[in-house]
Amino acid sequence: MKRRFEQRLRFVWLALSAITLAQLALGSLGQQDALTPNAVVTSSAIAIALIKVRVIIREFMEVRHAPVLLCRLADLWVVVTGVSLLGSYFVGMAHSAG
Amino acid sequence: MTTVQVSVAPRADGSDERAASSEKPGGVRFVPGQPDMWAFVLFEALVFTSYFTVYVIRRTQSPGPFLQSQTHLDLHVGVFNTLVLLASSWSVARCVQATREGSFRAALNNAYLTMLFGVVFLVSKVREWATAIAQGFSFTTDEFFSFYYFLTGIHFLHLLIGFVVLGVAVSRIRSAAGAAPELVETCATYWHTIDFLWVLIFALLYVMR
Amino acid sequence: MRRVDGELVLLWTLPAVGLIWLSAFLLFPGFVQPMSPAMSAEEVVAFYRDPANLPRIRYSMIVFNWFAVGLIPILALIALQIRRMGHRTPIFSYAILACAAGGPTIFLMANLFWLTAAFRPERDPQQTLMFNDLAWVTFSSQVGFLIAQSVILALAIYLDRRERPVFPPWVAHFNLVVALLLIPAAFVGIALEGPIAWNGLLSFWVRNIAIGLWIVVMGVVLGQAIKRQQAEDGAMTT
Amino acid sequence: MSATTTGAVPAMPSGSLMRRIAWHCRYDEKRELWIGWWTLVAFYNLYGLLFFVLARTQPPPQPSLGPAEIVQWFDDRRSGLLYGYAIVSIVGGATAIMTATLAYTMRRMSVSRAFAYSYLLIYALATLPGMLIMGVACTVGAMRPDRDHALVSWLYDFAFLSFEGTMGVFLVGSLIWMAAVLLDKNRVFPMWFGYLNLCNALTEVVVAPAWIFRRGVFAWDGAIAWWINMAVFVTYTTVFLTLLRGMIVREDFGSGPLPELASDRAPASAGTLGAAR
Repeated sequence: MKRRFEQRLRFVWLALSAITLAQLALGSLGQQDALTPNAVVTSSAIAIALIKVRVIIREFMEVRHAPVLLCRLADLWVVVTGVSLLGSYFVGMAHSAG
Repeated sequence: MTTVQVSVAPRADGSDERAASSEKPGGVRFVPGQPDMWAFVLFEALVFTSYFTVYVIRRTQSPGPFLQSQTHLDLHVGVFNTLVLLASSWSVARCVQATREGSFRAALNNAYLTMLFGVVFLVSKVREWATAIAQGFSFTTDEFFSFYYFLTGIHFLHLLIGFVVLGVAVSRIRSAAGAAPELVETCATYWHTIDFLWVLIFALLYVMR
Repeated sequence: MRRVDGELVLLWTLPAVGLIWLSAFLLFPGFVQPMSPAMSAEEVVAFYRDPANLPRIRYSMIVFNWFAVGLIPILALIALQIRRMGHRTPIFSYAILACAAGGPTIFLMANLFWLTAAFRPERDPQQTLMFNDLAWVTFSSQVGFLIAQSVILALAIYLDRRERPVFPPWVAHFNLVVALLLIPAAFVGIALEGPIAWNGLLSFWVRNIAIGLWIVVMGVVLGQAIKRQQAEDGAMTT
Repeated sequence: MSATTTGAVPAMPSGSLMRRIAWHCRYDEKRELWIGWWTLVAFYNLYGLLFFVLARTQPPPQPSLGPAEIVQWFDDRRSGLLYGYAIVSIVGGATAIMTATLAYTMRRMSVSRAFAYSYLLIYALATLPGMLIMGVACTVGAMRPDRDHALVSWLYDFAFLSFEGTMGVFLVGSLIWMAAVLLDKNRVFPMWFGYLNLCNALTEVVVAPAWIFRRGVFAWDGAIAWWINMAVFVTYTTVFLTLLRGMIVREDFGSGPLPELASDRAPASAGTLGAAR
């Protein structure tokens, strides 16, 4: 049992680090037009970050074993943050373009 | 220094069941650490959400200057910082696990390892700031850099508090062998919060466009 | 020497400090014939530049600077008397201590503005006028802590459950009256002339006489209370 | 505290509100605490009313105004400023009894008295930057419409910077309360309130850029330095007022752990509650 938990933690850590390295690629994507806003890069950056955050909360912080209320609250925060960031990005971009 | 006391309030889930659950993850549901710390985490996370939202809104109002300034940040440093903090989260999670199993040697080692990663992060952050300042980018240079120093700075402050928190965990592990791991879990919860907030800061400052 | 004897020593500083305050008050040319807020910038500057006034302004304010905090020991003694009252919590004595530093700090700020105005009388008249305004407004309008300490003391006396109260009830009534008399002074900003103006009947004369009276009366009743405490302590030890 | 001589306590009347209040004033063991609590509630409401409605200095105006606009700002709200801050200076001293009540909560904890004393002193001092300096500066700014524009704009800066920018007292005060709550074994306040104090302390750090920026989100009227901070502060204040009320209800004037709230809401006679312990 102990071993299984250890393995799981290690797997989570490796996965998170791998995603981070993928973000490095994402950030370097199309470096030549780094000066133009890019909705794809932005939304994937935010989405990947939120997925990582959720994994940290569920695995490292062990919310997956927590009472349902805490799971829901944590997920609610992730959703609120996602909606708020992506929402203000797209509304703001549409506003400044229009 | 005396250790901070563990909440003595009887808990609905019961610590006995939790001791059993450490052998069998996926069994009984329990709140890791004090529920009080979770209240803090959720509240503080909401405050950060509001900072992030203000940042994104300001960004979209003048995307050009923000992107221009963003090119002066080194993405590799950001990635490195993230990897270090993820590693620290991993080690603090193992520290909690070791405390539950009663292997205090391993718990202490993992706690010290976490501190080490924390120090690596601090040093790398200070170096990044020093480099930016040397290049002439200060808190007042432009709006992007104001946000950059503000977000990294307030996160840095949380990390400094994190060292106090880890110190509390270490003194608890050292002093009370066999005691309920609640306080160590509480401290770990705080530390993971620093980690996941950084993951968002990293995406917003270094990656988004 | 018993503890209470030391308290009596502190109490006897009051007449000395009071005398010093009175003489400094009379020495300051702006108090004897209180300066009018209706004075123009030029008149205010002339007041500070007048070779007959300038030394008196400076020396009186220096003396105030030395002794502005002289009331704090008295408030500390009042806090100790409140501690003796029949209350369930130390809230009222805490509150008096919280007030203790506030009043003198405000007076010190006013003092600072007066001394700054007098430091360079050749300053631009508008600037001297502003420092003079700041000094007078701080001095006159900031009565909050004085009101609070009277009201808190009155409440503490009313809620004293001892069979033989520490202070007689009339002290509480008196404190409430003093608090009422201080209220109009808070409004000095709204008029440059009349009773509310900072040289007016309500804001200057009533306010300052009320404060002076409070100091005298409280000094006397405090002395009596400490005497009674001495007797009670003596009765307990024998 | 000396022995009390209440004698027999008549039962609480169930009649009109005034009669019940009168009963509480005469016989309630906790009347000092209730006076403190009601002062807190009344003061915060009045404070909001004075600053937001009468003086209209909150939400704060822009720090980027020019001298002529600042003079205009004073012209627009002259009597509001003069009357508003006059009332502030009358009731300002009420903070003493509020702070004393909050300091008493620390006195009731199992921690050293040093916490209560530090809190008392810090918040006694906090009144000056918290509102009194601003009151003086705004009164002086408003009392002479013909004052030199440059000096009026100095008064404006002095008023708002002293109000928004003096953070240390609130920062350290919150941290002291936090430490007291976390170390307390008497369960006067829940642990999470200790952590909430840390949130409040951190927002005091976030205000600091108000000294540097004249426009944008970090200026004294900015989204981060003012609005988010205000939201946190209002939450914090509402929370501690609620918790303080619960603490007073639970208070038994002992020195051990504070009893939990009785689940059946029987109106325990205050007189017997103290005697039973």
